[in-house]
Amino acid sequence: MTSLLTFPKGGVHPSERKTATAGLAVETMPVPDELELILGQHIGAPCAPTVAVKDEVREGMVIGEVAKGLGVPLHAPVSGAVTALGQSAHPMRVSVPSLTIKTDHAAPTPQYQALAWEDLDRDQLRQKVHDAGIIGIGGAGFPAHVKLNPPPDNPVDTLILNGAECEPYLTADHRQMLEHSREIVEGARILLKILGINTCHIGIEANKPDAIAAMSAAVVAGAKPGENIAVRPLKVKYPQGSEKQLIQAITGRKVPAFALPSAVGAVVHNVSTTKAIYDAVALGKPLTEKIVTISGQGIKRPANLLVKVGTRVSDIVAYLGGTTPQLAKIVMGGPMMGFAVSTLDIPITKTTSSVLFLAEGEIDSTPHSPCIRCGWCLEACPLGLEPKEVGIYVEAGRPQDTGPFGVFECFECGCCAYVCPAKRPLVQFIRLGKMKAKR
Amino acid sequence: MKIKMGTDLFFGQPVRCSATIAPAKNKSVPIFVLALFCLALLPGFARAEGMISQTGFSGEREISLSFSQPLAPEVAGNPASYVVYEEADPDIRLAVSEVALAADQRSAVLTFAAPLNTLQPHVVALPALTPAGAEVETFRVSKPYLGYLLSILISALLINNFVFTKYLGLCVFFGTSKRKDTAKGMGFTFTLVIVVSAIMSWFFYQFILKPFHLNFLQIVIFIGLVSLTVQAVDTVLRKVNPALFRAFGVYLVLVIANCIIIAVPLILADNEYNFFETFMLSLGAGGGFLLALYLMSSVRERMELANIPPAFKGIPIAFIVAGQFALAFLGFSGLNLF
Amino acid sequence: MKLWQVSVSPHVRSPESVAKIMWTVVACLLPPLVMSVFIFGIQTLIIAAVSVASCVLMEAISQKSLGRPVTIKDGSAVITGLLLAFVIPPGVPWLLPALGAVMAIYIGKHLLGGIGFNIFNPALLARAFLVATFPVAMTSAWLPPLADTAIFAYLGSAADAVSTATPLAVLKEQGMAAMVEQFGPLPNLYTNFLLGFRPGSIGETSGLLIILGGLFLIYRGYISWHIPVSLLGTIALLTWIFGGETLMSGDPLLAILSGGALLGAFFMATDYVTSPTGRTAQLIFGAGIGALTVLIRLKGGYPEGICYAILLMNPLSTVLDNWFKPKRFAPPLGGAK
Amino acid sequence: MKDIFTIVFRLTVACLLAGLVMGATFIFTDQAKKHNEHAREQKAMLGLLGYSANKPPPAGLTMHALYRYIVSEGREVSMGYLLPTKDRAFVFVAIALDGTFRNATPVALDPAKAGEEGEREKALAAALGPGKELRYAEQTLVVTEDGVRRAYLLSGRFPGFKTFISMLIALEPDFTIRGLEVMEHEEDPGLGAEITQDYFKKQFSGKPFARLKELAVVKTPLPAEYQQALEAEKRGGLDPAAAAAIMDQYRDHDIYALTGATISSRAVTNGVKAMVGKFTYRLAILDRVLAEEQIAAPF
Amino acid sequence: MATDKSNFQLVVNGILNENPIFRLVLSMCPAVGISTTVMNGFMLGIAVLFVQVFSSCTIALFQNKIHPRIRIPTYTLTIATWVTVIDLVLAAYLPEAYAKMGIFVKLIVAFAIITMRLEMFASKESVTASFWDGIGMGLGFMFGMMALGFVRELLGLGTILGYDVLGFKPLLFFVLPFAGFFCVGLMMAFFNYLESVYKRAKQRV
Repeated sequence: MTSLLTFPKGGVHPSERKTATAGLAVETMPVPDELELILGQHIGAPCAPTVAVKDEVREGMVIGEVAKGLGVPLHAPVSGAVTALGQSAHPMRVSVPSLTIKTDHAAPTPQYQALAWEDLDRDQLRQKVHDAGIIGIGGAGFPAHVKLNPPPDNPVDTLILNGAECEPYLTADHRQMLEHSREIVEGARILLKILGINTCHIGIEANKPDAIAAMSAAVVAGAKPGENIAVRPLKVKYPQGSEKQLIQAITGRKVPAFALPSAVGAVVHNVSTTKAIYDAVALGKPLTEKIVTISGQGIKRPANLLVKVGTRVSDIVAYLGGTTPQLAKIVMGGPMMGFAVSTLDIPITKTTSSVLFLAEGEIDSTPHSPCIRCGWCLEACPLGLEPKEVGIYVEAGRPQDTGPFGVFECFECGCCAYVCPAKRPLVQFIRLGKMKAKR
Repeated sequence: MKIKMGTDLFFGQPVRCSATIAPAKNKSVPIFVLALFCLALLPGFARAEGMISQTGFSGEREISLSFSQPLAPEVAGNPASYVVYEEADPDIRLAVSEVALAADQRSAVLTFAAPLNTLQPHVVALPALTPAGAEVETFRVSKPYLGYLLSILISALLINNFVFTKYLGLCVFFGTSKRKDTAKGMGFTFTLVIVVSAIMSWFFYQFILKPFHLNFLQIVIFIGLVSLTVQAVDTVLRKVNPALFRAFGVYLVLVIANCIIIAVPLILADNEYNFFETFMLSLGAGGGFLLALYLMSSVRERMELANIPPAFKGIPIAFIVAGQFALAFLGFSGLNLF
Repeated sequence: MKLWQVSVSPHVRSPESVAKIMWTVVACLLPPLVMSVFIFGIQTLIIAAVSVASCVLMEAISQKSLGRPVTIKDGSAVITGLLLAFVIPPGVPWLLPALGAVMAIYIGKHLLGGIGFNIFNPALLARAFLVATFPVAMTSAWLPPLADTAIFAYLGSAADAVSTATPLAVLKEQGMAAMVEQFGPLPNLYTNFLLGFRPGSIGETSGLLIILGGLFLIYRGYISWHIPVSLLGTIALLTWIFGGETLMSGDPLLAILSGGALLGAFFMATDYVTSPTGRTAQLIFGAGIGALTVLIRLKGGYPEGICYAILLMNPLSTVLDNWFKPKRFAPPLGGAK
Repeated sequence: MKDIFTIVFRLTVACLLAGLVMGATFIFTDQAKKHNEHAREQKAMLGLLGYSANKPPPAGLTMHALYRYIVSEGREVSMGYLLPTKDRAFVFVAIALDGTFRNATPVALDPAKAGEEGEREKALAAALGPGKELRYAEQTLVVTEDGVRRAYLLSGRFPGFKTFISMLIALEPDFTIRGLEVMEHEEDPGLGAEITQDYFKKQFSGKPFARLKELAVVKTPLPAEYQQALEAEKRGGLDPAAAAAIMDQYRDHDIYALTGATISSRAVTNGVKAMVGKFTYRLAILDRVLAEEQIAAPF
Repeated sequence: MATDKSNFQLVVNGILNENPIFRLVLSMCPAVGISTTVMNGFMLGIAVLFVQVFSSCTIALFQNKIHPRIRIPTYTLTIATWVTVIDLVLAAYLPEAYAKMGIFVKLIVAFAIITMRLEMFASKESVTASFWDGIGMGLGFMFGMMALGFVRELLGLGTILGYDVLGFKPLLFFVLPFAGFFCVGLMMAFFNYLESVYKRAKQRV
C-alpha cells in the first residue's frame, strides 16, 4: 500500500477496541412497543409537531416540520398512535420537546421502489434530500441539503465521503460500507450531480481493509465516464474523521477558523448520510432508522443494530440480554466526543452512532491533579491550540481570559484530555472558557 | 509605589496618561542608542604604530607582537633584546625567558618567567634595533579598550546586575513588575533617562564639582540633574512624539524614586570613569534594570495563576522569587569576559 | 432508579499518568546512582537516601501545612531528591541535602503554588543555595574514583578523604596538559569519562548510563529530543570554537563528557515545569543553556556552569512559550478575529 | 508672570539656604574626617607592627613616609622619591631607571600637611619648576626606633579573583615578612573572603625574603596543629610558646591554599611576592644613592 | 487641617500600622542589601530617622512659603540637603559604620518613604505633629531594619550586636547579601499571617 494520507499536526492513537463488533453483520432490531421521538434532532430550530395526541400515524408520514430557518422535517418511523407530546431527556441537552408513538405492530410496512433519479434536476434532488429529513448522521446533525447548497462566492470542486470512523468502538459506518457499498457509491453520484462537480474522494482509515476493498470494488463497478470517484486509504489517527482534518488529509487544504468547508471548495458527507441520501433520492425513503453500534464490556451481547429512530436505550438493552455488573458509564456516541448519560430512558436520535456500555476497566476515573506543563496537549491538539493554558486560567478563576488560547476554535475532539497525564478535564475547562470569554 | 501616578512630580500638572499602554512603534530610541554605541567603539580601533604594528597579551605569561617588517632572527629571537616593564613600574624590567619567532619573522611570542599582571598596561621596547642616538621607541601592551568598555556594560547588565546583585531600585522594581507591558515601559523609560542623566552628571562632576572641590554637593547636584532630565524628557517627548509620551509618560515620575538613578552617578564619580565608560555603565544599569523587570514580570504573570499561600500573596512571594533570581544570577559572579 | 456516572468527554484516557512518568524517570536515574556507588563508595547511596527521604518528607510537610492534598506517591519529590543528590559532590556531610530539600521543595516549589508553578528547577535551586551557603564543601568535596571495589573506603570519613579536583576545574585552572597528566591520555580519557571513572558530582559521572536513561525517556515519548540535542550541540560547537588555545581547536567531546552537561541535558533542562513546551522554544531554550554553560565554563567564576545556565534560562521558558506560540491550524478568514 | 518670579525667587532662597547648611556642615566635618582617617590608618599600621592600646608603641618610634613618583620629562622617565630629611625638611631625589642618581631638590613642605596629596603636589611643582610631569605611585613607611630601622610598611593592590585586593604588608629590616593586613577586597564570602582570616594571613608571617621569592601555593589541607597555632592569638587554646614552636616548624613551608579558593590564595601570594620584590629592589637603589650622595635621611 | 492623633499615636502608627518596610513596602533596597546585622540596621535607621525628622520639620516650618508648583523640587532639595549633612557627619565621625553602609546613606535621597511623608503629612500638619510623625516613621524603619538584622545576624553569624550568643554559626546563608530577599519575603509573610490570626481572633470576640 502506498503511503497513507493523514493530517500533519496533532492527533492521538487511542486503543481501537472495534473487534467486538467489527465482524458482526448489521442486525435489525424488532420494533419496540413504544418510540420516543425528539423533535429537535438537528442543528437549528426544533420541529413543530404536525400531529396531535391520539392521532394515528403511518410509517414514513411527516410528523414534525420546521416553519422557519435551518431544519428538516421529522417522519414517523412506525405506524401507530401518538400517545404523548411532552418533554424527554436528551443526551446533549437537559430536556427537549418530544413525541411518543405507540407502535401498531399489525400495520403494513411500506415498500419503496427504485426511482430513476438521473432525470431530476439539481434543485429537485436537493428538495428530495430535504423532504426525507436527512441530516449529518455522523454526529453533527447539520441539515444535509444546506451543505449541498454552497454559497455562490465559494465554488465547490471536491466532494469527500467520510468513512474514517476514527472513534474507538464504533463500527456502524464500517458495516454500512461493507454491506451497502453499492448504495453509497450511488449516493455519491447523486451528491456529485447536486453539486455539479465530478470529483469525489472516499476517505477510509486503513484499519478497515475489507471496507476499503468493498468500496473500491463498488467504485469500479459503478464507474461512469466523466465522474472521478476514488477511495483514499487514511492513516489510523484520531480525529481523522473531523471535517477539517479529513479535508486537510485528502486535499491538503486548510479550512480557516470559524469557516465552513465550502470556504476551501470542499463538501464533506458521512458515508451513512450518503447511504441515507441514496435511500431518500433513489427509493423515496425518509430517514427513520439508523445503524447503531452497541458495544463495551458493560453489555452482555455487543452488536451492530439497525434500529428505528426513537427506540429507547432500555429497549435495546433488553433485546441484547441486559447489562453486566461491571457497567460503570453509558455513553451515547463515541468515547472521545460522546455524551455520558445518567439513565437508560433515552431515545436514539438520527445522530446517534453508538451506545457504549463502558465497564470500570475501560474508563479512567482518576481524579485530576495540577498541570505539570508537559505540553502533551499542545502536541495532541490538531488545531494548534493551547489547552494547558486554558486549564490553568480556568483553575485560577479567570476563564474570561482564555480567548487568546483559542477556545472558540476548539471542536472538543478531546485529544488534549485523552493524552493529559494529570487527567485534567481540559474539554470541560474549554467549554467553561467558551461560556465566559468574549470573542 | 505609593507616589501618586497621574500627577506630575514637578509642576503639579495632571499628566494625561491613558490606562492602556500602546507598544511604542517609534524606532528613534534604539537608533540613538546604537549611534552612541558606535561612537563608543571608535577608540577600540587605535593601534600601536612604528616598528611593532600590533601587541597583545596571549596568555598569563605571554605577550604576542606583530612587526611591521620582518626582523632579523638573531635580534628578534633573542630574549635579551626586549625590554618589557609594567607601565606603572618603568624601573623594574620583566625577565623574558623565551622568544618564539614566527617563520616569516613578522611576529613573535614572548614568554615570561613570572606570570604577568595582565590588568596593567605593559610597555615593550626594542633598544637593540634602535639606531644609535635615536629615541628608543616604546610600545604599549594592554587589554583592548573596547573589551574594557564592553566588560563595564556586561558587568552592569549581568554580573553586577543592579537589582539582583546590588539590591538597588527595589521599590520601583516590585511596583512595576506586575505586568509585562508596564515592565517594558518602565525599563525603556528608565534606560533613556539614566543614560542622559548619567552623562550630564559626568560633565558636571568632571568640570564643576571636581575642579572646585565641591564634592560634598554631589547628592544635591545629581538628584537635581535627574529631576531636570526627567522634566526635559517629559517636555520633549510630549511635544515631539505624543504617542511615545502616552506610552512611557506614566513611568517618568517613577524614575526619580529609583535609587539606581542616583547610584550610577555616585559610582562613576567614585571610580573616575571617563565619558565612554560612563555611557557604558549607565546603559548597562538601565539595560540590567529592564532585563530584571522583564524577567520578573513574565514570572509574576505566571504566578498570578498559582495557588499561593494567602500570607505570601503579592509582595512577599515576589521577594521570594527575586531571591531565587538572585541565586541564579550568582552564576555570573566572577565572569571575566575580556 | 439508578443514575449512571456522567462526565465530560472524552471517556477513555491514555494509559499515561503523572505518577507513571515520574517513576519511569526515577527508574532511569537509578542505574547512574548504582554506578556512582561503585565509583565513589557507599556513602553516595547514603547521601541519595537522605536527600530523597528529606525531599519526600518536606513535600508531605509542606502540603499538609498549606492544606493541599499530599501527593508524595506521584514520585515528583523522589525525582527532586535524586536529582539533588546527583548534583552535589560525593564527599559532603550527609546533612547538606536535607537542608537543600527545604529550599527545593518548600521555598522553590510549594510557596510558589505547588507542582507546576515552580519557576526554577527545584533541585538546581537547592544546589545553588547549597553552593552559596556551604561554598567549601560544595566546591571541594570531590572524591577520586575508587580503583578497586572497596566501596566502603570513604564511609564515615568522607571529610578526611583525599580531596581532588573535577576535570573541568583542572582544565580551567591548569590546562589541557595537566588534565592529561591527571586523568590519562586522550582515548582512555574518553572511555573512562564515559563510564564514569572521574571525580565529579554523585550522579553526573556515568555518562553512558545517563545517555541510555535519556534515550529511553525519549523513546517512551516522555521527553523530546529538542532540548538535549540543542543543548549538547551548542556546548560542543561553542567549546570547539572558543574552548582551545586558538579558535576552532577546543575538544567538544571532552566538554560534553567531563561535567554535568549530560545529566543537565537529559534530566534537568527537560523538566516539564521549568522548560518551554513548544518545539522551537525548546530548541532556543537548549541553545541558550548551552551558550551560558560554555560562557560560565570558559570565562566565569565556576568550573562548571550548567547548573546556573539552566537556572538562568528557567524563567525564560514562559517568555519563550509566549514568543513561539504553537502554529494554529489556520487563521480565521480576514485576518483578525 | 508674577508666579514665575515668586517661584524663581523662592527656589533661589531655598537653594541658598540648602547650600548654607551643607557648606557649614562640610567645613565643620572636613577636619574631623581627615583626623579620623589618619588615626584609623595609624591604628592599622601600629597593629601590624604588634602595638595596640594595651601595648603602646615606644616613644622613640617614628614613621617616615616615603613617596614615590614617576617623573617624565619629554620622553625621559625617571623615579622620584620625596622623603623627609633629618632637619624636618623634605627632599626630592630623582633616580634614572637604570639606578643612577639624577638630582636632589629640596622641597618646602609643612610636615603636618605632607600627608595630603594636593599639598605635596603643590610643593613639588614649586620646587621642581615647569616641564616635568609627576605621577604619584605609592607611599611606603619606614619605621624607626631611635634612628634605627625597625620595619617597613608597604601598601599596594593587585588583582584578586574578582576585583582588586588592597593590602598592607609589614616587613622586618631584613625583609622577612612581619605580617599583612587585607584592607579592601571583594572576594566571595566563605571562599576567597577567607583571605582575611588569621589562619591564612599568618602563614606569611616570618617567611624570610629568600624563601618568599620561591613561595608557592599547595592544595594539601592545612594541618590541624598549624591552624591552631595560626589562630592562637585570636582564639586562644594554645600558649604562645607552643604556638611559636609550631609556627617555626612550618616556617619554610609553602602557603596552604584556602579550601575551594585556590585562585584567591594564589593571587594573594603572587601579589605579596611582587610587592615585596619591587620594594626591595627599589630600596636597595635608594639606599645606595642616599649613601653616595650623602643625603641625610632620618632612617 | 490638623491630625486628630496624639503624638504617641503618630509614633506607634509609624512603627506598626504604616511600618515603612513591612507594611508600606517602601525603601526596600537597604532592607535587602545591608540588613545583615542589628548594628547595620540601627545605623541606617538613625540616618533615616535624622533625615525624616529634619525634613519633616523643615517642610512643616516652611509649608506656607512653598509654592505649590515647585513642591516636589523643594522636597527633593530639602531631603538632599539633610542627606548630605548626615552623610558628611557619618563619614567624619563613624567611618567604620559608614564604610559598611556604603552607598546606601547617599541613596536615602531616593527613598520614596520620605518624599511620601512630606507630601502626605508634613506639608499639611503642624511642626510638632510632623516631628512626631517623622520620629514614628524613622523608628518604624529602624525597627524593621533591626528586626531583619536580628534574624539574619542570629541565624547567620550566631551573634547579636556582635556578641556571640549561640557559639556557632548556624547558616552562612542568612548573612549572604541575596538572602535579604528571602528574609524580607518570609518576614513579611510572617507579619501578614500574624495579622490574619489577630483579625480572626478579633472577629470571634
